[in-house]
Amino acid sequence: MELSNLLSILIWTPIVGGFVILALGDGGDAESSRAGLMRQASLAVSVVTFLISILLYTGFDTTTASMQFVERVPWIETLNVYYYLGVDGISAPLILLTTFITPLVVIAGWNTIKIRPAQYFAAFLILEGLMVGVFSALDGILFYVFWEAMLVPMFLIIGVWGGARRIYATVKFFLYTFLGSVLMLVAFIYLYRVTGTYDLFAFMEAPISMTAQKLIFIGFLLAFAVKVPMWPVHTWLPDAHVEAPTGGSVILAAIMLKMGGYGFVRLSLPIVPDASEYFAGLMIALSLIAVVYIGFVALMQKDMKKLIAYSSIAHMGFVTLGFFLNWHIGGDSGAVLGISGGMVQMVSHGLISGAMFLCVGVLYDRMHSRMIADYGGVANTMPMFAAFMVLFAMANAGLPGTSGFVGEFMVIIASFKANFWFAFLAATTLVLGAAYTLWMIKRVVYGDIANDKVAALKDLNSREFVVLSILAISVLLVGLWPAPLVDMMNVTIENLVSQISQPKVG
Amino acid sequence: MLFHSILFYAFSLVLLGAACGVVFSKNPIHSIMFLVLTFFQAAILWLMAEAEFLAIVLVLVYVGAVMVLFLFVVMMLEVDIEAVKKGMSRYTAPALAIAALMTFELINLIWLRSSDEEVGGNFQPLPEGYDNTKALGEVLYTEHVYAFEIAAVVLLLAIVAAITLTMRKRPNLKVQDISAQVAVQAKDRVRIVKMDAEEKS
Amino acid sequence: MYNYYLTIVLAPLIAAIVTGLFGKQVGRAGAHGLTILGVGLSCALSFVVLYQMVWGGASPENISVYTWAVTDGLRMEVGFLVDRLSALMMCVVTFVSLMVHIYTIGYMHDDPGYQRFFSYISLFTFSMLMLVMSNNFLQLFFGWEAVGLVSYLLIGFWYKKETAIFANLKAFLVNRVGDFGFILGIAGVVMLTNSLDYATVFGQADYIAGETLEVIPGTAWNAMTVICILLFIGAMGKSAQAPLHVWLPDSMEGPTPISALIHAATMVTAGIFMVARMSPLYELTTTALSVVIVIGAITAFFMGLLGIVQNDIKRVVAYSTLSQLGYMTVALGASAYSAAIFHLMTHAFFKALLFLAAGSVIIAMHHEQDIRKMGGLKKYMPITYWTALIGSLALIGFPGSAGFFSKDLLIEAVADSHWKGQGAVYWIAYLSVLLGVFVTALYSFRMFFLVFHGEERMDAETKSHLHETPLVVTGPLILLAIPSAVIGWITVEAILFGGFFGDAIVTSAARPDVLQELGSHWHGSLALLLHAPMTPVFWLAAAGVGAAWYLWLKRPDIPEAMHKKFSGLYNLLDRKYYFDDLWIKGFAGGGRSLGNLLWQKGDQTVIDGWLVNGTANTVGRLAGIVRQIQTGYLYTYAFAMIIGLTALLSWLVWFR
Amino acid sequence: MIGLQHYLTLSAMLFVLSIIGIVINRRNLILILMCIELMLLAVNFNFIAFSRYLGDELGQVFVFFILTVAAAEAAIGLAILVVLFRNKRSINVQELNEMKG
Repeated sequence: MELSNLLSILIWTPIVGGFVILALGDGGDAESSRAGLMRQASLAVSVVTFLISILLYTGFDTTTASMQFVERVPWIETLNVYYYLGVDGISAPLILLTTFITPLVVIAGWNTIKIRPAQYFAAFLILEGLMVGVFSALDGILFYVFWEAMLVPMFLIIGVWGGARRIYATVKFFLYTFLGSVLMLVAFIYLYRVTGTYDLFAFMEAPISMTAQKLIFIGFLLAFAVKVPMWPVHTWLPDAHVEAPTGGSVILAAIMLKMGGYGFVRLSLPIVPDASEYFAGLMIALSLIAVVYIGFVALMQKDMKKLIAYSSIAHMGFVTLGFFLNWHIGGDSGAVLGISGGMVQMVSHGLISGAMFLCVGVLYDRMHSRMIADYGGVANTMPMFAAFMVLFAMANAGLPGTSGFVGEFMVIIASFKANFWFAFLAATTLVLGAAYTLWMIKRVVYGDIANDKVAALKDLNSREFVVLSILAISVLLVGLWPAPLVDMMNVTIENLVSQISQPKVG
Repeated sequence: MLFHSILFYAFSLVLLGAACGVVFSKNPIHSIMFLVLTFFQAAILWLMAEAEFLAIVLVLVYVGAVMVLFLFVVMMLEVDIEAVKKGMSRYTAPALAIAALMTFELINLIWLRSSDEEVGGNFQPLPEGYDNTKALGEVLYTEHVYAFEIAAVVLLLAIVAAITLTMRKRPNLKVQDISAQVAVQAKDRVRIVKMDAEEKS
Repeated sequence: MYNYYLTIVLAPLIAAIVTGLFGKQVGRAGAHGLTILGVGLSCALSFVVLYQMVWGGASPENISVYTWAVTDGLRMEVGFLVDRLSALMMCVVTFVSLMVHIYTIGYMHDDPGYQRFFSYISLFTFSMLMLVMSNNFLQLFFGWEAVGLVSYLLIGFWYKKETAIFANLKAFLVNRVGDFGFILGIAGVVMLTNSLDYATVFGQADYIAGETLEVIPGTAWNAMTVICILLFIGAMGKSAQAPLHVWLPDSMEGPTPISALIHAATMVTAGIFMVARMSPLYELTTTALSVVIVIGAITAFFMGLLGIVQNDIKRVVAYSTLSQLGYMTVALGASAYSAAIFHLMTHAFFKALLFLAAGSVIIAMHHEQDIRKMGGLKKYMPITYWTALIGSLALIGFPGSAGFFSKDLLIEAVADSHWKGQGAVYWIAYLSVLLGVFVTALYSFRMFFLVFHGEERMDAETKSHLHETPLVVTGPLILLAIPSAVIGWITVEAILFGGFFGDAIVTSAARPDVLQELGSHWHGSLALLLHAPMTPVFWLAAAGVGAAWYLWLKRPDIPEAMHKKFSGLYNLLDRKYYFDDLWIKGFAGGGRSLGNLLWQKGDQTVIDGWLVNGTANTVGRLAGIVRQIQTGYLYTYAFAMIIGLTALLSWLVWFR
Repeated sequence: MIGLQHYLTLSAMLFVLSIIGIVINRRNLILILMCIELMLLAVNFNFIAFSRYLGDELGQVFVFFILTVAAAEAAIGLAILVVLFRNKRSINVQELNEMKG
């Protein structure tokens, strides 16, 4: 099959669809048939995008580490900027995750968005295209453009459809992420001065002096650490999540956080391997702080969304931990395990945190409260929901058989190879993760009916049921048989590890 | 040539005086009148510089159209002249100082800093049979035709913008809403009301 | 055989999924019909497999079912290792599970969550089978956590009950503490062998034992010791060894059938099974074995003591479970793995029996669980009475019962196990198990007498309804009573001395094999039986029963007086040595305060308050100063521009 | 002999005068618009003078465009002024400080 333009199609289908929907609008009335039509159109666009992305999976060659589905045309010739796309084993799973989550988000927002639904869905579609763009861009400027453009729809989603303190949250979100990414641009420009191109592969091959590497690493670090988010630049996340509408939270947790992790493997590690080695200890320390410190912080949250947001930070700590173990493992194997563990953790966290936020959204739609104290005994009135919630909570706590376990397991094993105490601290998540998640479950789902509002709750409607069951099936599938996912990444990651093990100081 | 110089100085003085009048007169109507005078003087000076076409355009466009517009607006707005007359701004002193400095510097630049042999910067006589209007037309419609067209568009935009800005929506105006007419559906047209059958009275 | 194994595992799973997802459609009868069919099929096939293994001459099989994932040269697979050890475990698990399924029909008769309950216990059977049949660490961990999950769900089955949902959270978290060690142990294994497969790992056992780990920088620790202790921490969680035992008594908040199935017969023995399975590793590290034996001894004796002061019928049995698990652990520590597994098996039968009997009593008493409000039930519930008697006798090791053979030989094995350099450890272990016998007898019969004999202390209302429970309840009791009585007789020789487990259990050649030593003076079951009255074990047990009879039937005033006199001791026991307080107030409370501190001070004050909003505020304050310039008047801006222009001009004129 | 420098001087004086007009004017907005016209006139003077001096018509073409744009600007500026007056009943510069942050 000729699939040479697949990535472009994946990027531009949702963006164009989004703009068309934006232009048509809903006539300002969420109940009108026009708005309904826009909903259906959005769903259609996102589902079509997902179906197209399946071609990406079927056409993907797992035996090669080189880029696939490459597209390369000049864009700004005077600056040697190319419209250069391609995927490998690192980006393909994340693209699939993106296209998979977006339709679910669209369905989840079906009736719950009362104001300007067309704009809401359009924002998500545009966001989807931009995110796919980030994951497939192989040119520094193209990457940067997608990276920054992504902020705009997200900013609007939180700022327009968010909660009471949305303005504070959006400004915090925007400033935090923007602060980081402009330094990334500086790093790109430096690399352009060195190589004369913005081609990421040229960046990877260019010899760079140690000082420059360190500075570039710090530039990248700020951009990605904010996105991941790593301790101590994580405080925007709980605020953004709390104020974002459900769909926004899902996309934010499921995909946008992955940008940071993706940036580390795609840019930091291969472009500045020596600086990465130099900073690996720091990165591991920050990751472990994220796991332990944030685990304790999550324990005490009174707001469900905040709790899940903090748990996301802790889980993303595993990702960065896995990525930077390479230089602390003495033996011949383990580095690949750590990085694949981090990657699997990203995909799995995308599914689980998305599902958790959707669950909270289901409750929020009914009771308009995110406070744990307002709930209790939800299982009595919403048994089906309770079953899903417990399943996802277990996945969040990393129960084997769910996707949450796979990445954690691989990272813990890899970190034991590096140092006993790394593994020790990382494994505390077994206890902490279970503690904060299940304590919330205990207070929200279990128990006797807490108040009249809970007593009046209705169980899932079919729309919510479909969304949650799709996620549940995928969580279990990845947990019980991660081989397809792992195989997809293996060769690429092995190649990456051999690449970053060569010093390139010049 | 002396006569030429005398004329230049005379018209220049009138021009500057008129400009002062624009700036310092208390009544906006007077200001506009002074401005008209300024433009006339400018047109004359341009004629002396043998830019006839632009001089005519200046008079036609500015004095004929723009100034009338100004006058029209001032009169339409019925500005309270008395209130407007109150004193000078507190920036007057520093503004004058800065203005003096600037004038000094500019004149300094124009007269002292230019290279010596070009002092005086005399205009060369124009070739025989030179037609300013024709020459201008030749470049305007060939080399600069795009810019010319764009200028036309700018003017069009200005018309549209000015009308849109100043047009008042009047309530109770009966106009058709075409989009609403197109978007209407059958069920919006006819409302079927269920009601019990009434007995014949 | 492969299809057999798959069927054994999948039948309960499918039954669980169908009843769980389509509970409404299949109805009550469908729910128990399906699950019993599934578990029954597993059970039958398990016996076939055991038969094939023991008599059919089938050799142990190591089969990979599918590859979970491969990365970095590490194969992660799902597969089965079926040898005599796992076959035996499969039979025990499926048989007890089947009994419990049947029993549940009666016990949960009126419960609205009927289908859900059957789904859960079937799922449990599946998880447990995955655990025991696993051929690698990954699947072991999967089963390990899956049984924990089901246990969590089942303890909190009555989710409206505040105590139940507290207990299930506690159980899961305490288990997670154990799993924390367990996963580190697995990671250690992978680090040294780069494999998760049992066979490969055991093949490299000597290599692991020769390696060292730098746990604390600058010190070299034997890798095998570290790994085995870490793995054992997992076992401590699952098998409720002190100090991770706190969850087990609380888990009695769940319905009684699962107390019998999960928290007595099967899941809690997972730790024992695991250590036995890992015998090739444990044998190479006497340090780890010493840890195992000491933990086991502490649990066996001290947890037994707690049983004496409990008044909840199920909690008494729960503490006895703790104590018996301690016994098994001691046997493991003494390298007498077969004895541990043997005791595990007999214990599974009689402890399930005791729990189900307790459940039967609870049904009859209309869910009253306080033994102080019972008494004299003998005449109302003869079948329950007799089966409970068999269970209790087996528990205390009455000669001839299943418990007798397993416990007696277990103690003998411990007595023979004092290898070089283990002096103190040995004496702690031996004394604990010996004294434990007395304690066991004391609390078992205290409960037995208080429930079935003596005056009838229940209220009139309950009394009027007292009658024997239906056949679905008593049937399993009888079916379990039979093995509780006789299984020891039949199997003791084969399992302990016949080299039954073959290669599944390995003992080190470096030390004398205690069981072999025991076997050298083995003269058959009958001889052991006749020899019984000559051992201290018998007399200690008898003394325990006698004391129980005297204290609680003859002179109930003495215990009362003792409560008052030794109130300090009584409090210590009543508060379970303050372990609960340690966990709940100490760790859980400490964790919460730490969380609050980090959140309020760390996140909100330092990071958000000082760094993030602090920066914003500084910028804001500066801007506040600068904004004074912004008057909003047009001419101000114009003037500013002109000043700038003049400045530029001046620069051009004067400074160029 | 009148030459380039005379014209430039005149233009500079005109320019400065219009600046003074803008800055010291605290009265009405129309005057500011008029001063802007004066400024543009000053600029046009320069263009014309240079065009004549260099014998290149391009300068005059520019003047032509500047006149066009200035006309447009005047029209829109006045329209805005009218709207402003309608809304605030005043065009007094002193009362217009919406831009204050």
